[in-house]
Amino acid sequence: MDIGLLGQYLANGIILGTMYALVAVGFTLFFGVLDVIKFSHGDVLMLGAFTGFTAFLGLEFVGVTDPWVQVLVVTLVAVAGTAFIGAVIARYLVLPLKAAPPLNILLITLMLGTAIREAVRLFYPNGSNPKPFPALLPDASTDLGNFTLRADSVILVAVGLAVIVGLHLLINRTRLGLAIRAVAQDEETARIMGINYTMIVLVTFAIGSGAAAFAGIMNGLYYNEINFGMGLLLGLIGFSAAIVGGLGNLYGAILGGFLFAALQTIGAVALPFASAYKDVFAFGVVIAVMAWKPTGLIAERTSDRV
Amino acid sequence: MKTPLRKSMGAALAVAVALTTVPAVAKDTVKIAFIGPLTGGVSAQGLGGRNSAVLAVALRNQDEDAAYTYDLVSLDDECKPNVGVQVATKTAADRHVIGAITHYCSAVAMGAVDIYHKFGLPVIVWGAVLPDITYGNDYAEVHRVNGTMINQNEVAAQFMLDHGYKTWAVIHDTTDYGKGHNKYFSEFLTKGGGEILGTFGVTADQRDFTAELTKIKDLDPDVIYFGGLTPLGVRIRQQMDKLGIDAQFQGTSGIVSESFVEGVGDLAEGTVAFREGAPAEKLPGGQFFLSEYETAGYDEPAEAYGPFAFAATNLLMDAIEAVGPDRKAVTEYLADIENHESITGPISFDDHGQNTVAVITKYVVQDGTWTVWEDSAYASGDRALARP
Amino acid sequence: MTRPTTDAVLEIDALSKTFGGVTALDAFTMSVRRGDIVGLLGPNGSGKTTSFNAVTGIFPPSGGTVRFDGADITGLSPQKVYAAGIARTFQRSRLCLPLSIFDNIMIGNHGRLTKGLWFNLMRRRAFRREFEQGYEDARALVRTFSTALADRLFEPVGALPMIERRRIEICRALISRPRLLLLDEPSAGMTHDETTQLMDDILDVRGRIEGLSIIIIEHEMGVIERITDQCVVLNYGRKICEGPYAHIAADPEVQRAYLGAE
Amino acid sequence: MSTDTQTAPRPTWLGLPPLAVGLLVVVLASAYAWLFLHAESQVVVLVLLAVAALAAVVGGRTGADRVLATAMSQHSRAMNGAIVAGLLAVIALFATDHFPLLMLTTVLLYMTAALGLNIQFGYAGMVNFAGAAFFGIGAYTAAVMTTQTGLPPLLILILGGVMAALIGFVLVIPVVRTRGHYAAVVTIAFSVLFKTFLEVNDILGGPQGLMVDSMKILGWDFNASPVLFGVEMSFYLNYALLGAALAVLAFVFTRRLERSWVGLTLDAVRLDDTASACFGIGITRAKVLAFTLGNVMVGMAGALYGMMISFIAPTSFTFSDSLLLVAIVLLGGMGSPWGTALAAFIVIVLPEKLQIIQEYRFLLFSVLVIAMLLFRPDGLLPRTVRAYIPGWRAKP
Repeated sequence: MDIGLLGQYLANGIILGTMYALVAVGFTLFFGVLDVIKFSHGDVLMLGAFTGFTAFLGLEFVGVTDPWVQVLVVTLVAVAGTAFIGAVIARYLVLPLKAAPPLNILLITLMLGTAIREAVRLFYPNGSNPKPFPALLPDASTDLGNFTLRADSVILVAVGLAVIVGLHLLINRTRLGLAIRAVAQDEETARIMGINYTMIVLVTFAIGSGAAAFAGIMNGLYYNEINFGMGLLLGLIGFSAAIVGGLGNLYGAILGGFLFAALQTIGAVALPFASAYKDVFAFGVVIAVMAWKPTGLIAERTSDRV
Repeated sequence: MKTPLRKSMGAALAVAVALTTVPAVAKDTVKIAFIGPLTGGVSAQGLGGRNSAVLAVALRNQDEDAAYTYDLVSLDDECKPNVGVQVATKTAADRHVIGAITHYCSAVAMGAVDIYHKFGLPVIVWGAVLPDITYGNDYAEVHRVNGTMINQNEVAAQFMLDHGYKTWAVIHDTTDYGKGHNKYFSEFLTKGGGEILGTFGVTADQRDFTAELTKIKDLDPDVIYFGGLTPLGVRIRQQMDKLGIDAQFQGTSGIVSESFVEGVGDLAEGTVAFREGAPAEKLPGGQFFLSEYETAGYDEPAEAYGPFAFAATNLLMDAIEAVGPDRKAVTEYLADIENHESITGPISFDDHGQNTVAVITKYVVQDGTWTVWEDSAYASGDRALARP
Repeated sequence: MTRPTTDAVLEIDALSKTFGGVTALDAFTMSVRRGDIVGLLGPNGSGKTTSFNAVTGIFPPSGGTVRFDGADITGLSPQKVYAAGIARTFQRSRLCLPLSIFDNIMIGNHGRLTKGLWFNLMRRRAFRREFEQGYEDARALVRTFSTALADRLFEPVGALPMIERRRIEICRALISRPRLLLLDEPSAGMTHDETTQLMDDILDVRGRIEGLSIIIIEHEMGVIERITDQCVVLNYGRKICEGPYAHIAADPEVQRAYLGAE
Repeated sequence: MSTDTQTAPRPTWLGLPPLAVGLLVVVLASAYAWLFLHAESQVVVLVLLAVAALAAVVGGRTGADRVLATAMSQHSRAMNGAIVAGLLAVIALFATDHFPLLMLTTVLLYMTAALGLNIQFGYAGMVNFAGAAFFGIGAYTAAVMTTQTGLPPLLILILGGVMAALIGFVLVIPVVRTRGHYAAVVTIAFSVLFKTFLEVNDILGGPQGLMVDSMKILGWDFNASPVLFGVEMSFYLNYALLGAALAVLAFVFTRRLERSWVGLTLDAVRLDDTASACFGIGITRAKVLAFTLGNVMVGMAGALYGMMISFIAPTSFTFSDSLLLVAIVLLGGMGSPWGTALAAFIVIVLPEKLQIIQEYRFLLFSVLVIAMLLFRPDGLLPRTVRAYIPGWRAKP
């Protein structure tokens, strides 16, 4: 295989991995703070993409046509709107259930995902059909032999990685992050220290949902197509990635995301059997990893006191 | 966003009210059924078909010459065989239902035809394209107005070979639709002397195809054949461009939709695809259908198979008009259908209830619309396909 | 198996446990004589619970040996340690709250229940006899603590106050008739009066069960003084002192450890 | 403070003793099920729903539920007999109606499968989001065995369960080693993998699916309509009766399992595996046992379902279908077999009956489940404290 082709696979894998990692980071964030899996995450991502799409239509209608302005506004509106919705979900669906068995929360958020999906399909105008997401980023490309690199891909990866790094800094270097980590460590102590528990939970969910919306926009810009069902598989993959990496650990989520992208790419091109088996392969490896490392590659801190 | 939706819903309601209150004389009511996927991933097609069937019934009920008033029951098969069997049983077991227009998804139709046969309910398939639905059995109750994927791929393979293409890469989704198309297309193509360099199965909800496409780039085929539906088609065409692949893009009936052109934008130019039946807008009845559909103001477009659902519904009602609301009689009547006028062209059923006048229309995207090949600038030589 | 010449039931020799780089237990040595109540003391984090966990097989020890009734039980799984005759309670109450008192006690009786699927599902008459036997045993045991509680065996544990839960937990450990009972801070979360009551119960039980030895982790010096025969004091995973209460209470190093921890 | 069961006054409702109340409830519930399965008109469906809600509220307010519980525990034999009789009566009343019987049998088979999941996560606490996959393994086993071999279908039914258990063993290591969300991901991954594998692999029919031959016992073809007293019955009657037998068997099995030391062991493993280990409970053995037993039940239900539907394809066994099974268990109440039965009826029949809302029904359904979990998190019929031997009382 020539080097250009190899580079192409690598570039593809990085884009894919960045997107998966962004979704996985959301899962891990919720879990770290609340020990809760918010399974509707993938559908919140879809909601973010649709919010962004609506904002785009609005801009076109008003007559704003500069692509940079559009991209900025679309992203901001999507992230802000979805963050708000994320906080609402946390306030009314997740917090009331905090004491319930974890399975109940898993199921309630799964059902919420279905509800969001169905609502978009039914109530968004012509929502059951895929929507053409505009290509707002410059599509200049360079060819190096078999290796084609487009400007929009580079921008997306750069911004995506920047968001992940930003989240990392936010959690580890700011007062807000300190509060979030305190809540994650020990809710009781955090309360005693005067941290507004509810507020921190809401903020965390807003951040996580905002990240999902960003991933949704990124997805739309890259694939130029969004539809009501796009969140389901992305959510599943993001969740698997977060788990394989090790829940509650930002690095684990990133590792898991890139690992899953690598598995899919390898499954599609490098294995002797048909490329259709790549998901079978990827999920099979996930199961094997869980058998080998039951708490993920980067193990979660054990808090099981005896 | 909200107002146009409300308005169209209001319009639909007004039409519905107007249509149902017209008949003055008391007629007997005959129950017929529509079954299709109203929820889930392919619900767009199902809803388009449902609306078309509803429209056909509404128009018929408006017609004072009609002998009966028709009551359409529409049911959701969710594109799942088990649910399909369930609603098929429900429909077939209800003795008041005289006939049905059934199924968009082939796997569902395959599971349900046994039930129709067992209960003796005459049905007309409006969208499922797997040949076995009609040819895999001897059930007199099962008919189909749309063509099968065999016809379509035979024409497609020949057409492309005629245009001098030599090598192909095939991408298909792993549903019955995509796998079936892959099978028949590959068969006809190799028979005709074309070469397939690689075949790639992808799942129906896959978003990223760069791995497959990069491999295809390395294989460097003349044509990329895609067997699947619009959402995947849009993504694949977009990603081809991202990787700088300049091969000709060829699709199946699944991508002949407005949303494909809308989704791909300028890149759609020159895409070729093939579909069973004459284009709706080419027939006098087709124009009528489209304008009526427009007037009724449904929320969802009719989609590719809406005209077939409309034609199937009309055919069923014609049968009932002719022989009365009796399942056996309707089945017998349908067996002898020959050159029956419909908006999709004349319908003739063979021994298996398959419509034999399966006209395959070739399409090419020109300036953002699906244009019939013969009318296009490509046929006249003003424009050229990629790598001819 | 030869009977040991000494009457020590448990002999811990140079037991160590490290977590990552942290040494939680450092060459810890102690022994328990048959019938004794031994107090295990030390500031928080000094390795008391870790020693219980290492003995009962929850965390396999990093080094050293544990002998019980002369047999080497070092590093055995919790199941095997239990089968050898050691039962324990936990620092944080670990009862199954949605289950009934009877259920919880029967979990402790697990070793003597018939576990075969066929027996449990199909031989319901025989099962009924075993159940009734279990009920009599559990009732008799609970009665030694509280007659009122013995009439409420089929109520969920979650509805009981803390002292009753502690009693049930001790019953759960005792129902299997162990020869060594490890009590991890049984008085945690209880009032002074409740603690006194519970200690009376423990002394009572020791009196009734022939040859039962107990190791008890406890913070309250008053309790230790009243019920223990011997004491062992830990600090930073090392044993710093042992002997009867009067001896360790006077030991300057013990005083320093406790003052330092305060 | 203590109330001795010996002297507790026997509760009554409207002056009726528990057994009378119990029998009355069984008769009413059977009649209700019959009416509901029969209801075509949306108005009738809505009225019936309102009646059910009202009955639940009034019953709760007037203490009928407690009297009913007393009847269930003290007259378990009579009550169980009455419930089976009620079920058979409903089946008999529908003897010639295909569709209600199909729905009823579907409910019974989903209930059987959900009882299997109940053993897995209701008792042993092992989440399984691949229920539909194991259901599908049963159905596919039935498809292959009925068409390729001459084995008797009753044996194939059992093989469906065995096959599900065997394939389940592939997952045993990760499932036993992981806990909570980590275990969830293992089964979710398997669920996706299973469906994709079936789709891309043509040996098992690929996406087009497979035909399943009908059930035959001693030359009696289940897909032929039996004629009784000169009236042609629905061929689904055969399946309804067999489905009822399977469901009753699964129910008795689950019930006895719960009311035994094995059930206690599973509960202990779920609630606190560390403490359990300290009392000699073999965690791995318990988990493997629960996982296997559950899969056998799911697989057997799937095999019979496949034979009844007579056509299966990968799209019938997706992750969403697994969710449906999990929803049944949670809605009914974890570990509560009666709850599972009730929830199976609601989850299967309600969306079908609410055709008026057509494409909106999944939205409504998900919202309903959310509301349910928010306001009644223990399920419709929460599990009660274990009674090893129903009606047993301590000797004085």
